[in-house]
Amino acid sequence: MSELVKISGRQFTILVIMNVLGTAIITVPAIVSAYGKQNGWFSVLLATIFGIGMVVVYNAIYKKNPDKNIYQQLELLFGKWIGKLLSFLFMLFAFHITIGNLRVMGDFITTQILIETPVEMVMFLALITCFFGVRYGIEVIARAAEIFFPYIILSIFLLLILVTPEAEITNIQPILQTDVAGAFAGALPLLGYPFLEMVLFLAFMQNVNNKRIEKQFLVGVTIGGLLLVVITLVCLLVLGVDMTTRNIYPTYILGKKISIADFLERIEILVAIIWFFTIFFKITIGYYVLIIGFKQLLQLKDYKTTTIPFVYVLLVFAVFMRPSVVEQKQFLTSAWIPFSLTFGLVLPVLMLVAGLFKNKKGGQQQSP
Amino acid sequence: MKRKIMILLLSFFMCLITAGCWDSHELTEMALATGLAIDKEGDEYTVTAQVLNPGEIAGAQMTNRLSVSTYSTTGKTIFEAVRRLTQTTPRKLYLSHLRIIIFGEELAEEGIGRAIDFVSRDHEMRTDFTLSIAKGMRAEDVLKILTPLEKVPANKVFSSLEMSQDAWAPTKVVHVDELIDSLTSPSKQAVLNGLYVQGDIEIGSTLDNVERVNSPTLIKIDHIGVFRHDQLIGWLDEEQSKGFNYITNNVSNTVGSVACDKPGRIVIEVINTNTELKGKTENGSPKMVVHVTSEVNIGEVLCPIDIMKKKNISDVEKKVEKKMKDIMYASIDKAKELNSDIFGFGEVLKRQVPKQWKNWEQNWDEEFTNLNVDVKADVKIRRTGTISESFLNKMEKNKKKDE
Amino acid sequence: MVQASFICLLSLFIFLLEYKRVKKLQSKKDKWTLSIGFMIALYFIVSMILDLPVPSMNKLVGKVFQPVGEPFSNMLESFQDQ
Amino acid sequence: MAKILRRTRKKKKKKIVENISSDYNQPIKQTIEENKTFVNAELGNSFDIVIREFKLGKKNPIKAAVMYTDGLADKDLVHNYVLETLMIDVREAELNQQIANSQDLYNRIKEFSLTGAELTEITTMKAIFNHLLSGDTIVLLDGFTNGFGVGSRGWQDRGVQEPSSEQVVRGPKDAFTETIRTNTALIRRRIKDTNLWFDTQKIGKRTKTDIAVAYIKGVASDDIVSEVKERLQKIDIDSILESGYIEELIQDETYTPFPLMYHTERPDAICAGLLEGRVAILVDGTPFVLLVPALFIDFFQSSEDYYQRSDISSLLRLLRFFAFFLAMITPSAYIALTTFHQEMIPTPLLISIAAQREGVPFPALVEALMMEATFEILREAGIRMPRAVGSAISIVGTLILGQSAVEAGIVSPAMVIVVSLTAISSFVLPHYNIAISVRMIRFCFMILAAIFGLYGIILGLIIMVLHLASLRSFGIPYLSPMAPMGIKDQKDALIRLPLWMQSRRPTYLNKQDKIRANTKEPKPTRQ
Repeated sequence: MSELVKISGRQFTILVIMNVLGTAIITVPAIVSAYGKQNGWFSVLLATIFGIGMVVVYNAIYKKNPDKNIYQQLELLFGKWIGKLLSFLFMLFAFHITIGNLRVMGDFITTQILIETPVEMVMFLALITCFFGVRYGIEVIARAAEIFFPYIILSIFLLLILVTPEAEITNIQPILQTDVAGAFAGALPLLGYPFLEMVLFLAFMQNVNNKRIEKQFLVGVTIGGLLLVVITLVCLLVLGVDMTTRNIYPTYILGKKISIADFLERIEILVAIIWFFTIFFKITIGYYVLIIGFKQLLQLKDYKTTTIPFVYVLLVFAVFMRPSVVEQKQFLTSAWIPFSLTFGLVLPVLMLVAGLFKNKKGGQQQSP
Repeated sequence: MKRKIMILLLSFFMCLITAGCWDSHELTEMALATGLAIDKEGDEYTVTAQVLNPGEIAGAQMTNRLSVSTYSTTGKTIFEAVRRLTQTTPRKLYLSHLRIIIFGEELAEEGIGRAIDFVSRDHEMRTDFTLSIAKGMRAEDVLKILTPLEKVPANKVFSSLEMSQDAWAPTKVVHVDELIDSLTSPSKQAVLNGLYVQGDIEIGSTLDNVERVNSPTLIKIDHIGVFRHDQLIGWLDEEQSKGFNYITNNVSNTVGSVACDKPGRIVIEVINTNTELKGKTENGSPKMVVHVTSEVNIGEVLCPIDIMKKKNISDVEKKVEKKMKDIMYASIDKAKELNSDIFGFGEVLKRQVPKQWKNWEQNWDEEFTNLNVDVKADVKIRRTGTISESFLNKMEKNKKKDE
Repeated sequence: MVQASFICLLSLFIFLLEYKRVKKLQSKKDKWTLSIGFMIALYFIVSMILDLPVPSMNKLVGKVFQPVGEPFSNMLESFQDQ
Repeated sequence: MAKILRRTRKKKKKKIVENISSDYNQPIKQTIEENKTFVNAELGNSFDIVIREFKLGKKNPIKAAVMYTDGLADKDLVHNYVLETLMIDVREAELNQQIANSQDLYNRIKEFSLTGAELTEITTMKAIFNHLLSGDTIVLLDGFTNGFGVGSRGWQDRGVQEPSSEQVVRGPKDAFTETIRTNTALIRRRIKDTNLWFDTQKIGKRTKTDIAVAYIKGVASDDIVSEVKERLQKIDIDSILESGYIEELIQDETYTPFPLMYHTERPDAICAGLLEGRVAILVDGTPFVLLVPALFIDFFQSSEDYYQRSDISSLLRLLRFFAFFLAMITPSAYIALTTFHQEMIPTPLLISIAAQREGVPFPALVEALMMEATFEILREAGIRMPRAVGSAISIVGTLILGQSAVEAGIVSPAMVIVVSLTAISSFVLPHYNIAISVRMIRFCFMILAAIFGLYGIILGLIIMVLHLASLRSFGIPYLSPMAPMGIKDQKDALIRLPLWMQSRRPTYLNKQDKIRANTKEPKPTRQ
């Protein structure tokens, strides 16, 4: 079923951009400015460069078997059983990303917008929406992303333009003179946060109907990363280091700063709306990757079989994921880094090495 | 598809059954607060809220009831007090449309830091209200005064603060994020604008006050209060406040006068000012250069001088420059006297000479008192108004002839 | 308890609807996966409602990766305090 | 009716019984008498069937009969070109000794006597009934098992009038009628191309409605044409009374609020569709012609867009999208803003809304639902009422419900504004179809907004877009050319660029004959 479905290269790029922005757009400025201070934007830039490097690795894996997704490749490279085990671990990673994003969304909405609504309800509604997306399949998800994309980009630019009158260059001075080491360190949590998560795209890259898919992937990550850099920069310029760091959701506060002619103000919820769209696609992609993983793992006939049970499981795990916002930040700066590195960096590199080894072996077998 | 619709409907149904509408608050259930006054009594905070009566402001039929009312209560913390207000208000207090928060002078002298945390943490609070201090009085008294013209007193205060900052200059609108920025920064001290009530507070809080053409009680905007950390330690007077605004590049439009050589004054209107702060190192100690460039118009000529002459104009320019320098030095001296770096000179130094700053950071207070500040002013007269030479000259001549 | 049974009932209904669809696939594996999946899902959701302990993903990941993550965390913290 | 439809959808459907007693496929009987009794018996002696018996020839006269359905057949035609010519010509031929035996007579009649334009030889009873009930005239001769059907269809029809549902300021003012032949003629008159093909068939076991599938060979994609034909083939139903039947029976997805087929009574719109490579389905008995595939943006385009300046049309199109959005979202946004996100409303506006809501006893959701429902009732009442009463309803609606309700303090004036804005916005949409779907979706959004505020609205929007993206109309994604994006097709989607820029047909529809124009930007040849 899913093998027949094809999405276009442009849609793929849009999905990549959405995934880079996803959760990051609203929280990243606070994280990086905590370490890099006024050079926080530099951390994002570093992380983006790293992310682009990672995409090259992912592209290399894709190129080995352009018609197989990561689960099939794992089974091909490491044999059926080890492959299945690795697939399962990879799905655990996808699972964690999905519930993590769901939780971030729930936390944001219950702290900023719907204060008294139980977080379970907020996440449930989001999950139901994602469920529809997954049920309709990647093609429909990609098309919906294409519809929302212009709106998202427009909103981001509108936000950036509308707050520029409040920007003060002094807020990011001195540029790259002090706290540079901090800026390098600040890139660390960012690696795993939006960029290593890109490994999830390996699960359905074979569905992309474009020969220049590798370029599309690179373009997506670059645009997404640069947008993040710009947003961080504007956050720092307008809010200053202190405010950016102290607020959990600085980009949202940025929206509060908009005030044009005493009329265009109080529209920060528009920021939230941009963000709903991006994070929706992020959760949906994670969910989808998880589901097709199960299809491959259990050799099911239809990937849709496991969608409904997963609504429950995702909801429950997201609810119990962490008791508070504080732990989220704690987790992000400690265990998350090696965890994401394992699946986003070590596993792909391992796959590449295994591929080389196998090729050699295969070549030797064929030659005589 | 039918299945999916069923599921969707069911989940809706479930939502509605389980609880539904957690966050919805009808407008008729909430009290819109426009002003909040915070005073301290012993170790308890007194919070006073000015609540709107919408029907009286925009309703179809107006009665004689007041457009606002105030409620006050005390609590160990501000959040507690705000919540306790529901005991007295008929509706839940809604703070998103807050225009102004006023601190009592007593509280300000003791320290406003603790009061601010709630303000910045609560999700209902936005950042677009202003903060001020009730000078020489309790903050709640300011909120009680009814104002003519503007039905919502808090709105009146808010808009006159903004207007006078724009057109008169010795006031400063401070928003909460700016205040927090100053409170946390080691190299900058906070300022807040002052407010006071002129006249009888009792009369001011009755309809009587707004029913007269000449309201006996008014809310007046005062000058800038200087903080050290979070404690109010002194006030700048009008000139010093103006100087402060010149240094912090906060003047957009103001009026000032200089004396002529001959008896009389020339009034100039400042239309465009730009201030550059430069931090330098001089023999290992910090030095600040304040450079003000200003474009002015001549607003009033009250002395016999031919302003069409280039020399006279440049004369006036020099005088204005001197005057500007004087008021800036005055406010710097006052700040030094109070030992409070309200101008953020420390920040500038940190930005511009980050390496040397590390040496001064520890005892910046001391360094600030001895800081060498060089003020330069550059004034350009652009226009002389709609008439060239003042008719006063001719009139005076005629007068003399008659005599 | 009422809530739990309500959700169980609802789930049963959804399960039946979904089962009808999966039946059309004529794959035994799918049917089994769905049934077992629903069972697990119900177990989790009921234990959430009844406040029974549910394994936390964070703790699991934390347990495995915390030792490796500690140095990162410490390093980052050192920058934060500056 | 619904029962029948449902039954046909089931797998084990019962065969629709066409005739109860007789075998229609039997040949025509030998004698006139026998035939007459059979026809009369089968049609239950219906009084609108006219059977005229007479004799042909003088020497050895043969019994003959003419049958036609009164009202369906053109009487003048029957008299002048069947009866009269038959009698005169046969007599003349007889005088000239051209008829020797009855076979000669038969041939003479076939070749000379019947001067009607359409003539078919018929052999079975079934054919007799088919012709008779379509308005043709049947000529039977005693002793022959062959007869003639003479085309004499001519019933009262409305004539070509102005379209009642889609009016334009500039553009042709003719509309389709209930007669399929008139309709095909209206299309043919506009496209004088040999490649314009009409593929006809009869659907409906009892109604035997004429259906014509029209397309331009080579322009319309073969896949779509064959898909349409296949789907039509699958229909097994006793009656087709309107094109809505066809629409419901062949559309891609039934459970969707969005129209997946486009219907119009404007010939120019159909012609434009055909020229873009779409397929039209004409149904006898209705002025509404179907056009497939229909995409989401088609419902925001009016044929007038192409008759007026492109900049104006572009603006109007954008306006329509905006109105669509307003019609869908306004009441729910009002609910969300006033009950959830009061901080988003500027203070003076909030104060005035709060003042209006003072004393209104209902929560915003109930107030909104009440007003919206009232409005829908008013609109429905207005549509079905005779025109004279219609204006009375609007007075009742505006004065009594609007003004008095506000004065009585049951609803707030702001709510009235919201409802009117919604209503007027939904009238801007050029197609009734999409306006109806908006009406439905609006209520879902209102409930979502009442539970989750803007968050609910956004998630509702996402679900709606997902649903839209999942739809296909005859294999074409419903949201093309937006998603999947076709850069070239944007010239005639959200905006309309000048015609000389649109040199290609929509790429999502056409794979074969892509170029449709090759004009340059108009410039004066002489300065």
